Amino acid sequence: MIEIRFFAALRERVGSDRLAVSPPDSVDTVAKLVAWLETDPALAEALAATPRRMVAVNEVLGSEDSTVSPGDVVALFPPVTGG
Amino acid sequence: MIEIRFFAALRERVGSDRLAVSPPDSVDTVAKLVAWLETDPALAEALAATPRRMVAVNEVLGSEDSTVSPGDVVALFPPVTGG
Amino acid sequence: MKTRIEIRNGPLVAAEPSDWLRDAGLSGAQVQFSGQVRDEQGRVEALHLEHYPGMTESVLGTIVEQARQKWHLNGAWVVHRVGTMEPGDDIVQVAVSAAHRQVAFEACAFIMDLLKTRAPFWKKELIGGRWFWVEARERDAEAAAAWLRALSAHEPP
Amino acid sequence: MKTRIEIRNGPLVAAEPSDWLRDAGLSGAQVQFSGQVRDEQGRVEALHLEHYPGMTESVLGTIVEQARQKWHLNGAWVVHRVGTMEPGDDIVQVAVSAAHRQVAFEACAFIMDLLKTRAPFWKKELIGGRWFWVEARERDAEAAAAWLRALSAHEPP
Repeated sequence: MIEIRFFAALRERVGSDRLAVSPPDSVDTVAKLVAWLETDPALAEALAATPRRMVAVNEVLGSEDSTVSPGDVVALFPPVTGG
Repeated sequence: MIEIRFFAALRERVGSDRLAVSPPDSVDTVAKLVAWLETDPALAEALAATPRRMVAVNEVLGSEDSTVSPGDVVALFPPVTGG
Repeated sequence: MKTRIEIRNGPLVAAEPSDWLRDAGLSGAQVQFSGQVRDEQGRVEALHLEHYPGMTESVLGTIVEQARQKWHLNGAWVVHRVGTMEPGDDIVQVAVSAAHRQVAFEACAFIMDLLKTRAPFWKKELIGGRWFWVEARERDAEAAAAWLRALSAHEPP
Repeated sequence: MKTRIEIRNGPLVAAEPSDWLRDAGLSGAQVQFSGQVRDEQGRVEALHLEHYPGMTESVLGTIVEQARQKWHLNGAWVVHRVGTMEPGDDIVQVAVSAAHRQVAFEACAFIMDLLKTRAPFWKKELIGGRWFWVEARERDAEAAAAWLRALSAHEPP
Protein backbone atom coordinates (compact mmCIF):
# COMPACT_ATOMS: atom_id res chain seq x y z
CA MET A 1 0.00 0.00 0.00
CA ILE A 2 1.14 3.52 -0.84
CA GLU A 3 -0.34 6.55 0.86
CA ILE A 4 -0.95 9.50 -1.45
CA ARG A 5 -1.35 12.96 0.03
CA PHE A 6 -2.64 16.04 -1.75
CA PHE A 7 -2.23 19.66 -0.72
CA ALA A 8 -3.61 23.08 -1.55
CA ALA A 9 -5.35 23.52 -4.94
CA LEU A 10 -4.69 19.89 -5.86
CA ARG A 11 -6.30 18.69 -2.62
CA GLU A 12 -9.36 20.79 -3.38
CA ARG A 13 -9.53 19.47 -6.95
CA VAL A 14 -9.20 15.86 -5.79
CA GLY A 15 -11.74 16.51 -3.06
CA SER A 16 -9.71 14.59 -0.52
CA ASP A 17 -6.41 15.07 1.30
CA ARG A 18 -5.25 11.46 1.23
CA LEU A 19 -5.74 8.20 -0.58
CA ALA A 20 -4.46 4.69 0.17
CA VAL A 21 -3.64 2.85 -3.07
CA SER A 22 -2.17 -0.52 -4.00
CA PRO A 23 -0.79 -0.21 -7.52
CA PRO A 24 0.83 -3.16 -9.30
CA ASP A 25 4.50 -3.87 -8.53
CA SER A 26 5.54 -2.39 -11.87
CA VAL A 27 4.59 1.05 -10.50
CA ASP A 28 7.98 1.82 -8.98
CA THR A 29 8.53 5.53 -9.74
CA VAL A 30 6.60 8.72 -9.12
CA ALA A 31 6.02 9.12 -12.87
CA LYS A 32 4.51 5.64 -13.11
CA LEU A 33 2.46 6.19 -9.98
CA VAL A 34 0.99 9.41 -11.38
CA ALA A 35 0.25 7.71 -14.71
CA TRP A 36 -1.45 4.89 -12.81
CA LEU A 37 -3.49 7.39 -10.75
CA GLU A 38 -4.55 9.05 -14.02
CA THR A 39 -6.42 5.90 -15.02
CA ASP A 40 -9.07 7.23 -12.63
CA PRO A 41 -10.96 9.89 -14.61
CA ALA A 42 -11.63 12.17 -11.61
CA LEU A 43 -7.98 12.04 -10.51
CA ALA A 44 -6.86 12.54 -14.11
CA GLU A 45 -8.93 15.71 -14.28
CA ALA A 46 -7.60 17.04 -10.98
CA LEU A 47 -3.99 16.31 -11.98
CA ALA A 48 -4.45 17.83 -15.44
CA ALA A 49 -5.77 21.00 -13.79
CA THR A 50 -2.53 21.18 -11.77
CA PRO A 51 0.10 20.76 -14.48
CA ARG A 52 2.95 22.33 -12.48
CA ARG A 53 3.45 19.96 -9.58
CA MET A 54 5.99 19.13 -6.92
CA VAL A 55 6.34 15.77 -5.23
CA ALA A 56 7.64 14.55 -1.91
CA VAL A 57 8.36 10.93 -1.03
CA ASN A 58 8.32 10.27 2.70
CA GLU A 59 8.45 14.04 3.37
CA VAL A 60 11.54 14.61 1.22
CA LEU A 61 11.28 16.57 -2.06
CA GLY A 62 11.62 14.28 -5.04
CA SER A 63 11.06 14.22 -8.77
CA GLU A 64 9.19 12.18 -11.38
CA ASP A 65 12.11 9.74 -11.30
CA SER A 66 12.02 9.12 -7.54
CA THR A 67 11.41 5.49 -6.68
CA VAL A 68 8.31 4.47 -4.75
CA SER A 69 7.64 1.24 -2.89
CA PRO A 70 4.85 -0.11 -0.73
CA GLY A 71 4.77 1.71 2.61
CA ASP A 72 5.87 5.04 1.12
CA VAL A 73 3.97 8.28 1.58
CA VAL A 74 3.87 10.20 -1.71
CA ALA A 75 2.68 13.80 -1.56
CA LEU A 76 1.64 15.69 -4.67
CA PHE A 77 1.12 19.44 -4.60
CA PRO A 78 1.32 22.68 -6.60
CA PRO A 79 4.55 24.72 -6.40
CA VAL A 80 4.98 25.98 -2.86
CA THR A 81 4.22 29.61 -2.03
CA GLY A 82 5.25 30.18 1.57
CA GLY A 83 7.35 32.95 3.07
CA MET B 1 39.53 82.23 8.67
CA ILE B 2 39.15 78.48 8.25
CA GLU B 3 37.90 76.28 11.07
CA ILE B 4 39.73 72.96 11.40
CA ARG B 5 38.08 70.13 13.27
CA PHE B 6 39.75 66.94 14.47
CA PHE B 7 38.08 63.69 15.50
CA ALA B 8 38.91 60.44 17.24
CA ALA B 9 42.59 59.41 17.42
CA LEU B 10 43.66 62.52 15.49
CA ARG B 11 41.81 64.76 17.95
CA GLU B 12 43.59 63.06 20.83
CA ARG B 13 46.97 63.40 19.11
CA VAL B 14 46.39 67.08 18.34
CA GLY B 15 45.12 67.58 21.90
CA SER B 16 42.26 69.77 20.70
CA ASP B 17 39.04 69.27 18.77
CA ARG B 18 39.14 72.50 16.79
CA LEU B 19 41.46 75.20 15.57
CA ALA B 20 40.76 78.51 13.84
CA VAL B 21 43.46 79.29 11.28
CA SER B 22 44.09 82.00 8.69
CA PRO B 23 46.44 80.56 6.09
CA PRO B 24 47.66 82.66 3.14
CA ASP B 25 45.36 82.94 0.10
CA SER B 26 47.52 80.48 -1.84
CA VAL B 27 46.26 77.72 0.48
CA ASP B 28 43.20 76.84 -1.59
CA THR B 29 43.00 73.02 -1.40
CA VAL B 30 42.87 70.46 1.38
CA ALA B 31 46.33 69.18 0.39
CA LYS B 32 47.83 72.68 0.67
CA LEU B 33 46.01 73.31 3.93
CA VAL B 34 47.39 70.11 5.45
CA ALA B 35 50.89 70.97 4.22
CA TRP B 36 50.51 74.42 5.76
CA LEU B 37 49.30 72.94 9.07
CA GLU B 38 52.36 70.66 9.04
CA THR B 39 54.62 73.68 9.39
CA ASP B 40 53.59 73.48 13.05
CA PRO B 41 55.78 70.72 14.56
CA ALA B 42 53.13 69.46 17.00
CA LEU B 43 50.48 69.28 14.27
CA ALA B 44 52.98 67.68 11.90
CA GLU B 45 53.62 64.97 14.45
CA ALA B 46 49.90 64.35 15.07
CA LEU B 47 49.17 64.19 11.33
CA ALA B 48 52.16 61.92 10.65
CA ALA B 49 50.85 59.55 13.33
CA THR B 50 47.53 59.41 11.42
CA PRO B 51 48.69 58.66 7.88
CA ARG B 52 45.37 57.22 6.69
CA ARG B 53 42.99 60.16 6.87
CA MET B 54 39.61 61.25 5.61
CA VAL B 55 38.53 64.84 5.13
CA ALA B 56 35.22 66.67 5.11
CA VAL B 57 34.70 70.22 3.89
CA ASN B 58 31.58 71.82 5.36
CA GLU B 59 30.36 68.42 6.53
CA VAL B 60 30.66 66.79 3.10
CA LEU B 61 33.29 64.11 2.44
CA GLY B 62 36.08 65.44 0.25
CA SER B 63 39.58 64.61 -0.88
CA GLU B 64 43.05 66.15 -0.93
CA ASP B 65 41.98 68.04 -4.06
CA SER B 66 38.87 69.63 -2.53
CA THR B 67 39.00 73.42 -2.60
CA VAL B 68 38.95 75.38 0.64
CA SER B 69 38.18 79.05 1.16
CA PRO B 70 37.86 81.37 4.15
CA GLY B 71 34.70 80.52 6.11
CA ASP B 72 34.96 76.79 5.41
CA VAL B 73 34.95 74.14 8.11
CA VAL B 74 37.53 71.46 7.30
CA ALA B 75 37.41 68.27 9.35
CA LEU B 76 40.30 65.81 9.42
CA PHE B 77 39.88 62.34 10.88
CA PRO B 78 41.00 58.71 10.71
CA PRO B 79 38.96 56.30 8.54
CA VAL B 80 35.49 55.96 10.03
CA THR B 81 34.56 52.84 12.02
CA GLY B 82 30.86 53.11 12.79
CA GLY B 83 28.13 50.53 12.36
CA MET C 1 24.87 27.17 16.62
CA LYS C 2 21.51 27.56 18.29
CA THR C 3 18.53 26.92 16.05
CA ARG C 4 14.85 27.62 16.41
CA ILE C 5 12.39 26.25 13.87
CA GLU C 6 8.71 26.57 14.49
CA ILE C 7 5.36 26.56 12.72
CA ARG C 8 2.97 28.78 14.63
CA ASN C 9 -0.80 29.03 14.32
CA GLY C 10 -0.94 32.55 15.73
CA PRO C 11 0.65 36.00 15.63
CA LEU C 12 4.43 36.47 15.40
CA VAL C 13 6.15 38.93 17.74
CA ALA C 14 8.59 41.36 16.08
CA ALA C 15 11.20 41.43 18.85
CA GLU C 16 11.28 37.69 19.55
CA PRO C 17 14.01 36.68 17.06
CA SER C 18 16.48 39.36 18.12
CA ASP C 19 15.87 38.73 21.82
CA TRP C 20 16.35 35.01 21.31
CA LEU C 21 19.51 35.44 19.20
CA ARG C 22 21.11 37.83 21.67
CA ASP C 23 24.42 36.34 22.85
CA ALA C 24 26.10 38.99 24.98
CA GLY C 25 29.02 39.85 22.73
CA LEU C 26 29.65 36.68 20.69
CA SER C 27 27.92 38.00 17.55
CA GLY C 28 28.38 41.42 16.02
CA ALA C 29 25.61 41.16 13.47
CA GLN C 30 21.98 40.12 13.27
CA VAL C 31 19.99 40.17 10.06
CA GLN C 32 16.26 39.61 10.26
CA PHE C 33 13.82 39.19 7.43
CA SER C 34 10.14 39.39 8.10
CA GLY C 35 7.45 38.90 5.48
CA GLN C 36 4.04 40.52 5.75
CA VAL C 37 0.66 39.97 4.14
CA ARG C 38 0.35 42.55 1.33
CA ASP C 39 -3.09 43.97 0.66
CA GLU C 40 -2.38 44.65 -3.06
CA GLN C 41 -4.02 48.08 -3.10
CA GLY C 42 -6.72 46.98 -0.70
CA ARG C 43 -7.85 44.01 -2.79
CA VAL C 44 -6.67 41.30 -0.39
CA GLU C 45 -8.99 40.92 2.59
CA ALA C 46 -7.22 37.97 4.23
CA LEU C 47 -4.55 35.36 3.66
CA HIS C 48 -4.71 31.69 4.55
CA LEU C 49 -1.64 29.51 4.82
CA GLU C 50 -1.68 25.73 4.67
CA HIS C 51 1.35 23.49 5.20
CA TYR C 52 2.47 19.85 5.32
CA PRO C 53 3.03 19.17 9.03
CA GLY C 54 6.18 17.20 9.68
CA MET C 55 7.68 17.73 6.25
CA THR C 56 7.74 21.50 6.77
CA GLU C 57 9.86 21.30 9.90
CA SER C 58 12.13 18.76 8.29
CA VAL C 59 12.69 20.88 5.13
CA LEU C 60 13.36 24.00 7.23
CA GLY C 61 15.83 22.01 9.32
CA THR C 62 17.66 20.89 6.19
CA ILE C 63 17.84 24.44 4.82
CA VAL C 64 19.24 25.78 8.11
CA GLU C 65 21.76 22.93 8.17
CA GLN C 66 22.88 23.84 4.63
CA ALA C 67 23.33 27.45 5.77
CA ARG C 68 25.32 26.29 8.80
CA GLN C 69 27.65 24.31 6.54
CA LYS C 70 28.16 27.24 4.19
CA TRP C 71 28.65 30.05 6.73
CA HIS C 72 29.80 30.39 10.30
CA LEU C 73 26.61 31.31 12.13
CA ASN C 74 25.96 31.65 15.82
CA GLY C 75 22.20 31.36 15.65
CA ALA C 76 19.32 30.86 13.23
CA TRP C 77 15.62 31.52 13.83
CA VAL C 78 12.94 30.42 11.36
CA VAL C 79 9.36 30.83 12.52
CA HIS C 80 6.53 30.60 10.00
CA ARG C 81 2.91 31.31 10.68
CA VAL C 82 0.03 29.21 9.30
CA GLY C 83 -3.73 29.68 9.39
CA THR C 84 -5.69 32.82 8.55
CA MET C 85 -4.16 36.28 8.81
CA GLU C 86 -4.84 39.89 7.87
CA PRO C 87 -2.99 42.40 5.67
CA GLY C 88 0.07 43.69 7.51
CA ASP C 89 0.43 40.58 9.68
CA ASP C 90 3.84 38.92 9.81
CA ILE C 91 3.90 35.62 7.91
CA VAL C 92 7.47 34.58 8.51
CA GLN C 93 10.58 35.61 10.43
CA VAL C 94 14.04 34.46 9.42
CA ALA C 95 16.86 35.82 11.55
CA VAL C 96 20.52 34.88 11.87
CA SER C 97 23.43 36.03 13.98
CA ALA C 98 27.11 35.94 13.04
CA ALA C 99 30.36 37.70 13.79
CA HIS C 100 30.13 40.00 10.77
CA ARG C 101 27.34 41.42 8.65
CA GLN C 102 28.16 39.99 5.20
CA VAL C 103 27.70 36.44 6.47
CA ALA C 104 24.48 37.35 8.27
CA PHE C 105 23.01 39.04 5.18
CA GLU C 106 23.91 36.15 2.87
CA ALA C 107 22.74 33.38 5.18
CA CYS C 108 19.42 35.12 5.88
CA ALA C 109 18.75 35.67 2.14
CA PHE C 110 19.76 32.07 1.41
CA ILE C 111 17.38 30.62 4.00
CA MET C 112 14.50 32.77 2.68
CA ASP C 113 15.22 31.90 -0.96
CA LEU C 114 15.24 28.18 -0.24
CA LEU C 115 12.23 28.38 2.08
CA LYS C 116 10.25 30.08 -0.71
CA THR C 117 10.84 27.25 -3.17
CA ARG C 118 11.21 24.13 -1.00
CA ALA C 119 9.19 24.44 2.20
CA PRO C 120 5.68 23.00 1.77
CA PHE C 121 3.51 26.04 2.43
CA TRP C 122 0.67 27.26 0.23
CA LYS C 123 -1.08 30.61 0.36
CA LYS C 124 -4.55 31.58 -0.68
CA GLU C 125 -5.92 35.11 -0.71
CA LEU C 126 -9.44 36.29 0.04
CA ILE C 127 -10.41 38.77 -2.69
CA GLY C 128 -13.95 40.03 -3.14
CA GLY C 129 -15.23 37.36 -0.78
CA ARG C 130 -13.60 34.46 -2.69
CA TRP C 131 -10.43 32.51 -1.97
CA PHE C 132 -7.76 32.30 -4.69
CA TRP C 133 -4.62 30.21 -4.49
CA VAL C 134 -1.44 32.24 -4.95
CA GLU C 135 0.72 31.22 -7.92
CA ALA C 136 4.43 30.55 -7.40
CA ARG C 137 6.71 33.27 -8.76
CA GLU C 138 9.27 32.31 -11.40
CA ARG C 139 11.68 34.77 -9.78
CA ASP C 140 11.70 32.77 -6.55
CA ALA C 141 12.68 29.61 -8.39
CA GLU C 142 15.53 31.48 -10.07
CA ALA C 143 16.81 32.86 -6.75
CA ALA C 144 16.94 29.38 -5.22
CA ALA C 145 18.54 27.89 -8.34
CA ALA C 146 21.32 30.49 -8.19
CA TRP C 147 22.21 29.43 -4.63
CA LEU C 148 22.15 25.76 -5.52
CA ARG C 149 24.45 26.35 -8.50
CA ALA C 150 26.83 28.21 -6.18
CA LEU C 151 26.67 25.41 -3.61
CA SER C 152 27.35 22.68 -6.14
CA ALA C 153 30.28 24.68 -7.54
CA HIS C 154 31.80 24.66 -4.04
CA GLU C 155 32.07 28.40 -4.17
CA PRO C 156 33.86 29.67 -1.06
CA PRO C 157 31.46 31.49 1.30
CA MET D 1 8.98 56.76 1.49
CA LYS D 2 9.08 57.39 5.21
CA THR D 3 12.54 57.89 6.66
CA ARG D 4 13.87 57.90 10.19
CA ILE D 5 17.47 58.92 10.85
CA GLU D 6 18.63 59.38 14.40
CA ILE D 7 21.76 59.46 16.51
CA ARG D 8 20.90 58.23 19.98
CA ASN D 9 22.91 58.53 23.17
CA GLY D 10 21.20 55.57 24.85
CA PRO D 11 19.98 52.01 24.33
CA LEU D 12 18.30 50.90 21.11
CA VAL D 13 15.07 48.90 21.27
CA ALA D 14 14.93 45.77 19.09
CA ALA D 15 11.28 46.01 18.03
CA GLU D 16 11.26 49.74 17.28
CA PRO D 17 12.25 49.60 13.59
CA SER D 18 9.73 46.93 12.62
CA ASP D 19 6.93 48.61 14.57
CA TRP D 20 7.74 51.94 12.93
CA LEU D 21 7.99 50.46 9.42
CA ARG D 22 4.69 48.59 9.71
CA ASP D 23 2.34 49.79 6.99
CA ALA D 24 -0.72 47.56 7.15
CA GLY D 25 -0.33 45.68 3.90
CA LEU D 26 1.66 48.05 1.64
CA SER D 27 4.99 46.24 2.14
CA GLY D 28 5.54 42.50 1.99
CA ALA D 29 9.12 42.52 3.23
CA GLN D 30 11.18 44.05 5.99
CA VAL D 31 14.89 43.47 6.36
CA GLN D 32 16.59 44.66 9.51
CA PHE D 33 20.27 44.69 10.29
CA SER D 34 21.41 45.28 13.83
CA GLY D 35 25.03 45.49 14.90
CA GLN D 36 26.17 44.54 18.38
CA VAL D 37 29.27 45.18 20.46
CA ARG D 38 31.43 42.05 20.22
CA ASP D 39 33.42 41.07 23.27
CA GLU D 40 36.18 39.33 21.25
CA GLN D 41 36.43 36.32 23.54
CA GLY D 42 35.86 38.43 26.62
CA ARG D 43 38.67 40.89 25.91
CA VAL D 44 36.47 43.91 25.21
CA GLU D 45 35.05 45.43 28.39
CA ALA D 46 33.27 48.38 26.79
CA LEU D 47 32.90 50.28 23.54
CA HIS D 48 32.80 54.04 23.09
CA LEU D 49 31.44 55.69 19.96
CA GLU D 50 32.18 59.24 18.94
CA HIS D 51 30.65 61.03 15.95
CA TYR D 52 30.60 64.34 14.08
CA PRO D 53 27.23 65.86 14.99
CA GLY D 54 25.49 67.42 12.03
CA MET D 55 27.65 65.77 9.40
CA THR D 56 26.58 62.29 10.58
CA GLU D 57 22.88 62.98 10.03
CA SER D 58 23.61 64.61 6.69
CA VAL D 59 25.72 61.67 5.43
CA LEU D 60 23.10 59.14 6.58
CA GLY D 61 20.43 61.19 4.81
CA THR D 62 22.44 61.14 1.59
CA ILE D 63 22.96 57.37 1.80
CA VAL D 64 19.24 56.74 2.35
CA GLU D 65 18.44 59.07 -0.57
CA GLN D 66 20.81 57.08 -2.82
CA ALA D 67 19.04 53.87 -1.75
CA ARG D 68 15.67 55.46 -2.50
CA GLN D 69 16.81 56.37 -6.00
CA LYS D 70 18.14 52.87 -6.66
CA TRP D 71 15.25 50.81 -5.25
CA HIS D 72 11.57 51.25 -4.62
CA LEU D 73 11.38 51.36 -0.83
CA ASN D 74 8.42 52.14 1.40
CA GLY D 75 10.43 52.98 4.50
CA ALA D 76 13.96 53.27 5.83
CA TRP D 77 15.12 53.41 9.44
CA VAL D 78 18.71 54.22 10.41
CA VAL D 79 19.34 54.70 14.12
CA HIS D 80 22.91 54.69 15.41
CA ARG D 81 23.94 54.79 19.03
CA VAL D 82 26.83 56.89 20.37
CA GLY D 83 28.49 57.07 23.79
CA THR D 84 29.62 54.18 25.93
CA MET D 85 28.11 50.71 25.65
CA GLU D 86 28.68 47.13 26.78
CA PRO D 87 29.29 43.86 24.92
CA GLY D 88 26.04 42.64 23.40
CA ASP D 89 24.50 46.12 23.20
CA ASP D 90 23.01 47.18 19.88
CA ILE D 91 25.16 49.80 18.13
CA VAL D 92 23.10 50.39 15.03
CA GLN D 93 19.81 49.41 13.43
CA VAL D 94 19.20 49.68 9.71
CA ALA D 95 15.79 48.50 8.53
CA VAL D 96 13.93 48.89 5.28
CA SER D 97 10.53 47.88 3.97
CA ALA D 98 9.60 47.14 0.36
CA ALA D 99 7.11 45.13 -1.67
CA HIS D 100 9.46 42.18 -2.13
CA ARG D 101 12.40 40.71 -0.27
CA GLN D 102 15.21 41.03 -2.83
CA VAL D 103 14.91 44.81 -2.84
CA ALA D 104 14.75 44.95 0.96
CA PHE D 105 17.85 42.77 1.36
CA GLU D 106 19.88 44.74 -1.17
CA ALA D 107 18.88 48.18 0.09
CA CYS D 108 19.59 47.23 3.72
CA ALA D 109 23.04 45.85 2.85
CA PHE D 110 23.77 48.90 0.70
CA ILE D 111 22.91 51.35 3.49
CA MET D 112 25.08 49.42 5.97
CA ASP D 113 28.02 49.17 3.57
CA LEU D 114 27.98 52.90 2.88
CA LEU D 115 27.38 53.80 6.52
CA LYS D 116 30.45 51.76 7.48
CA THR D 117 32.76 53.72 5.17
CA ARG D 118 31.20 57.20 4.95
CA ALA D 119 29.34 58.08 8.15
CA PRO D 120 31.63 59.90 10.61
CA PHE D 121 31.60 57.52 13.57
CA TRP D 122 34.66 56.24 15.41
CA LYS D 123 34.85 53.37 17.88
CA LYS D 124 37.26 52.73 20.68
CA GLU D 125 37.37 49.59 22.79
CA LEU D 126 38.22 49.23 26.46
CA ILE D 127 40.64 46.31 26.79
CA GLY D 128 42.51 45.56 29.98
CA GLY D 129 41.51 48.93 31.38
CA ARG D 130 42.86 50.93 28.39
CA TRP D 131 41.03 52.46 25.43
CA PHE D 132 42.15 51.50 21.92
CA TRP D 133 40.79 53.04 18.72
CA VAL D 134 39.36 50.48 16.34
CA GLU D 135 41.06 50.31 12.91
CA ALA D 136 38.95 50.50 9.76
CA ARG D 137 38.60 47.17 7.93
CA GLU D 138 39.80 46.99 4.35
CA ARG D 139 36.88 44.69 3.60
CA ASP D 140 34.39 47.43 4.44
CA ALA D 141 36.02 49.80 1.96
CA GLU D 142 35.82 47.12 -0.73
CA ALA D 143 32.12 46.49 -0.04
CA ALA D 144 31.29 50.19 -0.42
CA ALA D 145 33.46 50.52 -3.53
CA ALA D 146 31.60 47.64 -5.18
CA TRP D 147 28.25 49.43 -4.71
CA LEU D 148 29.65 52.70 -6.03
CA ARG D 149 31.02 50.99 -9.13
CA ALA D 150 27.61 49.42 -9.69
CA LEU D 151 25.87 52.78 -9.20
CA SER D 152 28.17 54.62 -11.59
CA ALA D 153 27.69 51.89 -14.19
CA HIS D 154 23.91 52.58 -14.01
CA GLU D 155 23.33 48.92 -13.32
CA PRO D 156 19.60 48.22 -13.18
CA PRO D 157 18.47 47.49 -9.60
